[in-house]
Amino acid sequence: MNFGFTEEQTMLGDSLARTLERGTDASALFELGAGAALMTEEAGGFGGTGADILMVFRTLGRAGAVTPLLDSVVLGAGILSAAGESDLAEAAASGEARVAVALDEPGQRYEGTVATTAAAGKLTGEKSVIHGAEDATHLIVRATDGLYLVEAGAEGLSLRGYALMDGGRAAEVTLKDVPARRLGDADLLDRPLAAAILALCADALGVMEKAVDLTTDYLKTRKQFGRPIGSFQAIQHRMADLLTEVEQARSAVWNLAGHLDSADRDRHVAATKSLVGRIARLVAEETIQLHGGIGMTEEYELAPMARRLLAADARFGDSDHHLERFIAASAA
Amino acid sequence: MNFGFTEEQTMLGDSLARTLERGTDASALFELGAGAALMTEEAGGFGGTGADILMVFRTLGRAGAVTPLLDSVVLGAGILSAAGESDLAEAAASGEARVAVALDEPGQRYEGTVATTAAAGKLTGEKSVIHGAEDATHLIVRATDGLYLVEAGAEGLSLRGYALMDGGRAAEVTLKDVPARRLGDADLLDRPLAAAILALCADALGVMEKAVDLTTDYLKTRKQFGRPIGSFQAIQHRMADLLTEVEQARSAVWNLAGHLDSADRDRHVAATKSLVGRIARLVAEETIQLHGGIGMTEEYELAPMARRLLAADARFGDSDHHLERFIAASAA
Amino acid sequence: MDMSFSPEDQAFRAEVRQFLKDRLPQRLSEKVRLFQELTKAEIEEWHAVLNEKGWLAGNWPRDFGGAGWTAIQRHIFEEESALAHAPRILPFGIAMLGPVLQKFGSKEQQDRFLPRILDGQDWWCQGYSEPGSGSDLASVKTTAVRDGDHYVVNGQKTWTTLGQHANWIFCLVRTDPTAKAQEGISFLLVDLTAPGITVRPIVLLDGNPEVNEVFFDDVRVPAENLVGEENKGWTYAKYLLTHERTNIAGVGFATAGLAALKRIARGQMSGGKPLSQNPLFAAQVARVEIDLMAMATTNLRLLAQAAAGQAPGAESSMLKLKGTQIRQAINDLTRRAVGPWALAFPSEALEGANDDLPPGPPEAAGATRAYLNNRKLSIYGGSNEIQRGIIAKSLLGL
Amino acid sequence: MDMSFSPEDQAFRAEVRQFLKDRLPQRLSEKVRLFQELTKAEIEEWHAVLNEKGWLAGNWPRDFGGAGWTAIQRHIFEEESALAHAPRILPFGIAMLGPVLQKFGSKEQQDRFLPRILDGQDWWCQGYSEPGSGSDLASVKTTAVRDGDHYVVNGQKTWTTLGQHANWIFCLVRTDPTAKAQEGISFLLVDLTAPGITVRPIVLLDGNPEVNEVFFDDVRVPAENLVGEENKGWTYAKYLLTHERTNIAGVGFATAGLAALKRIARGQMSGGKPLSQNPLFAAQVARVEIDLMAMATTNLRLLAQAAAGQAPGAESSMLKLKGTQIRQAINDLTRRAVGPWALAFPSEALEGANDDLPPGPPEAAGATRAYLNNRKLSIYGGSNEIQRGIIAKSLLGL
Repeated sequence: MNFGFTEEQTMLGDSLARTLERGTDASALFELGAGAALMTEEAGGFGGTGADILMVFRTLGRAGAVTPLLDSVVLGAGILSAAGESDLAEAAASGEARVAVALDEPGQRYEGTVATTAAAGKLTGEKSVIHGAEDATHLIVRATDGLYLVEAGAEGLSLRGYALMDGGRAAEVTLKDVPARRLGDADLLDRPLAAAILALCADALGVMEKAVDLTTDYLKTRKQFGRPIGSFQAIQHRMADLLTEVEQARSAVWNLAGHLDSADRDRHVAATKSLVGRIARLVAEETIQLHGGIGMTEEYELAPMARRLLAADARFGDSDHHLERFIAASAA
Repeated sequence: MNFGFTEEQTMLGDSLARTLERGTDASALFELGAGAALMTEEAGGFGGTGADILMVFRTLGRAGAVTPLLDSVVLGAGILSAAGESDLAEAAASGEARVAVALDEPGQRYEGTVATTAAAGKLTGEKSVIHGAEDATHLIVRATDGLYLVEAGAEGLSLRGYALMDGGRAAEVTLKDVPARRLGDADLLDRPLAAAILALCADALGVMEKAVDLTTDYLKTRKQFGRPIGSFQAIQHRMADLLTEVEQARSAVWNLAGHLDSADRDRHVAATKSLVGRIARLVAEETIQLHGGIGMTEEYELAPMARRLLAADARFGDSDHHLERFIAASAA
Repeated sequence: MDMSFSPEDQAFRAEVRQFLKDRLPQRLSEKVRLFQELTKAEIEEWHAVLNEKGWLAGNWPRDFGGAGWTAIQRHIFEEESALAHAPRILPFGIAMLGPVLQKFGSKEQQDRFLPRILDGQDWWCQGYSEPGSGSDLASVKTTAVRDGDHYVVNGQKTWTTLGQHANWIFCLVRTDPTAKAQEGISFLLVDLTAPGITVRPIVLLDGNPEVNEVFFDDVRVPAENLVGEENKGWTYAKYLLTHERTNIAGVGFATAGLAALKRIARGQMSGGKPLSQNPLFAAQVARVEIDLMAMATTNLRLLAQAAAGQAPGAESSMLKLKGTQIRQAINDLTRRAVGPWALAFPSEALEGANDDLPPGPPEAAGATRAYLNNRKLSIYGGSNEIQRGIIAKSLLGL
Repeated sequence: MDMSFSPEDQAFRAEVRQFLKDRLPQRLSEKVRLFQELTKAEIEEWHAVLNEKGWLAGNWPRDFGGAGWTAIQRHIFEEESALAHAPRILPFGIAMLGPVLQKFGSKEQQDRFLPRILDGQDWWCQGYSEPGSGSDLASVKTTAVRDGDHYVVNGQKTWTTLGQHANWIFCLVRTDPTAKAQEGISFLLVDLTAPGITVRPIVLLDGNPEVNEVFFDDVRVPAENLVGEENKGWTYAKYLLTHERTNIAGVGFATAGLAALKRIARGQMSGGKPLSQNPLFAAQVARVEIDLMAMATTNLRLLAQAAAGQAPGAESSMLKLKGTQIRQAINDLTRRAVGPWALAFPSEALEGANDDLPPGPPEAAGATRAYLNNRKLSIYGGSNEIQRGIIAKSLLGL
């Protein structure tokens, strides 16, 4: 039993962290091999295990970096690789191509009905909240009968972009008889989506750790009624509870990383996403509250962390959604 | 708008409290008119409103008194009166008769299926956790087609008694071709059962108030690490939260008392029982915890209060059961 | 015990409801319903409608141009206004400064300032908090030094809500630096257009510059703008804080928010069914509704006590605590109800541009921002931690 | 990263499981499963079975007659034992006193006392807490005054778990009344059959006389029963408390409790369906299960760290906190699962009679009592409030 990382994983995490200190430049991250680290050797990478994903995304979360690694590599290249599209997968992993994955549709909430249809190799439908769609060279689109590949700028494809709470952007995607190539059945998604959920949870863990550190520092230095806020027992006990919950989140992320390729993956995905989503919300709310007014302001560094934590819960199914999935997976 | 009690109600509460200081003697309570105060004027009493029930049972809860008033009068005499059995109802209200009401059956949890059947004026079936059955002169029994009256000692009737968490006793009741008289349809229960739930919640409110008072006194006097426990801020904040919840419970009980005879009674029954059940559990757990070891002991006066609070949640449907009822009643 | 409203109060409710139906512009109520920010002009528009009816200052005596409502009537007005998605009446002039001037101000001050609050000529803001003061309001550092018939004010206020729209600010200033914390404070009215004042908006984490920093650099304030006596300002400030606490429970806002939440949940799908029928979601909504039913009764009980002349004690801290918990729970459920669409975050306030049309149901983007904005509820007006301390100390005597 | 157990550990688990299947009397496991109290003889019976196998003292080195297991092996044994509803091994001799004597006791003390712990001749209890000491264990008032080759002990201990069955007690006593709180304390072994000792059972709110008061009235204790040095007892006590914290998370108990809860919920009806299918109930069970999955991993992570020589810090306080929350939540859900039958409360312990046959499912009465009894989990062994303080102070340095 071993809960640690390999030497290579630790080195990658360290150099990633150092690079991120100089700013979030996606091409620098790809050059560093962050994309390849997220792909298995069969898929042309040098990592791709749960531990690799955990290491990379916790580091990104700590740094508050907004990158295409989750959508374009873990999800996009992951699906392409599973579909045997190794060239495009490697292009995505190296940053040459950018992939966005279009699953959800308007009017549905999480894992709702898919109405986008394919007829004679052309797709028609609407997709909602598609992360990274504006920058994508390729879109993977879920239709009623499986997954399709669409090239950016294809005829009949239109995007309406907007900013997201986590600092990234997404788009509403409309497809009208858009030429597309079939990749395969929807079960190509299984492992890449689980990996993407792990990535999102590891990212949230990094953010939580950072938010708690920030709060700890604040409580030690900020004084009220003549003494540091952190010396008030009621505040201490709340921080203790918060730290205990973050420890739970940490173990939940480890659990999913350790079971990403095990038979009970679905149960672990549901358990981890449900727990991390709940605790991410708690950390956002409690760290704001423990800061007081300053925690409400955009200019203080907590604000983007809090929004990123809320976004982590809201994506790929929230804590309640995954609680229900866990019940279903446990009964199965 | 008036949230207070009439002069008569206040006087009754005061004399009840004084009587209870000398001990819980059921006959003394009946002599005082506690039974009649729970019956409307049409039913031969001089009260019977939500406010009367609230006043009497909060006082009983505060005193920790175990009495037949809920089962024999509010529920029993209430049903009898609704069924037009005014003589027996008055006998129950005066303490001459004792009534137990047998609704639930083994293997069912709350409001489960009734399997007891009536054939040719004789009842056959099994009833579970029937409060006060051993002392009853009469049993009201729910069968598939309505309510029936059975006399204690009737042929084919057998009881197996046991102690309860709230200090009272109940029995498993077996009926084998027991002679019975039909009282009417099950809807005779509607108002008496709502009134009994109000009585139980008001009782729990009295217990909560007492438990919180006891805890407050303890926190003020008990010292640890050289100062009163109550001077520790973390403890203060927990007490503040607890008091705020008890205030919620107080208002919930008032709500039900004020809407006992209104069109949306069912919704208020569900709301109040759900909220009071939840907070009763919280008060039991928190007051024990705030006391520490002494709160765990039988010889300290908190123990019976804590058990009585847990019993209040467990009877007539717990907080989750009534949360579901509230959802159904709100959708209707 | 009688929990129903009196016939007079019921008639009053009907009158309020009819008035809102007739006079509340749908343009405004739609923005409120969708959690959108109102412009200065829109807020002033609604104030003017209410003032024309004589209903702008429900809490003021008729002698001062108010409606002279009872506490119950005010409650009814607030509840109906919230349910109709009416804009909120700005509290700074009406609920805060007005009562202070009426009780402690000079006749001249009353004559000069009160009418201008009603007719909208003055927009007031509050100068209490300072950087670093947090919940410790008595730690006032901004100084006012008497110089002839003026005070010279230096220092900084912060968290000044909507100060960017205001032309006047009422301030706590330190006039005796040698006195103990709560002494030596005065209550001063300052013209925000005076030289030496700089107002800097602070963008909050919802992207909205709702609050401001106000800097005072040798600002000369006429001595006639001192309210009451010098060095007695803490007394007036406490009186104001007490008055601020009417409607502290926010029952009307919570009721309206709950109705909106239920409507949204009926329109969202979850596993092929409306989210409102999802047992876990319905249970969370029901639980907050049950909590709200109880708190609304606590609120009415205290109003009835107040009407009978009993001053509320720590119960109003309980209302603040539970009221903010309930409203924040509703905000949280509303944001979660719109699921992935809560991710959209219109960035115009952050970036000065409004090129984004957010996806999902119309409430979605506003739901996120309302959630983020209302994290303030448990921080301002005496943080919930402060309220817990008050409850413990006054009811437990610990 | 590899979260699976090594082949050796998996083989060990299989061996433990087989042993429990072969040697654990169903008579005992049935009582444990139904939350019933075991008699003294039943506890001794299981100790003897384990001792015969050499597995009674998993934490002791082989030199002292222990099994010398690794932390992982001990975890596996505890988990399998809990899942099989095996009686709990009494901690007082094995987990508490044993390690202290092995580290600080004299050779004579080791030779005299350790074998008698294993073979069941001695039943030890713990004399730490005193009336009024609560979580402040260093406030020891019981005195031991040297008189020739004896100490004369006077005072009172309390919360002495199962002291009514014990013949020996290890005590913290004050030997230097002039020293500061944590100094001047000694660690003394006292024969409970000595003159001057009175043991009085304390009935707990579950009706069970699980703990005792122990009174010392001029009890003469041979000086050879002093462990280590005089006035150094606090050092040994702290060492013991650290050892007591192995298995502080109670993962095995929680896992077994959760399995029992699920089984009970499948057998209870709610609205015409098994309670296990009720969405609200299932959600609460799922949430505690998810919490337990995470905590079990935290526990293993710390065991792996310990195996790698890293001492656990405040994380073990987190395990105590979260572990007790999870176990108490399971107890609460189990009690609520049996609905109205949780009301039955067998009164034999309270009234000295056992004329009641409780109704409902066989677990019902025990479920209530287990819930009530386990309220102690958040009080003893350093209350959860104490744990929060430790976490805050050591991790935050506040």
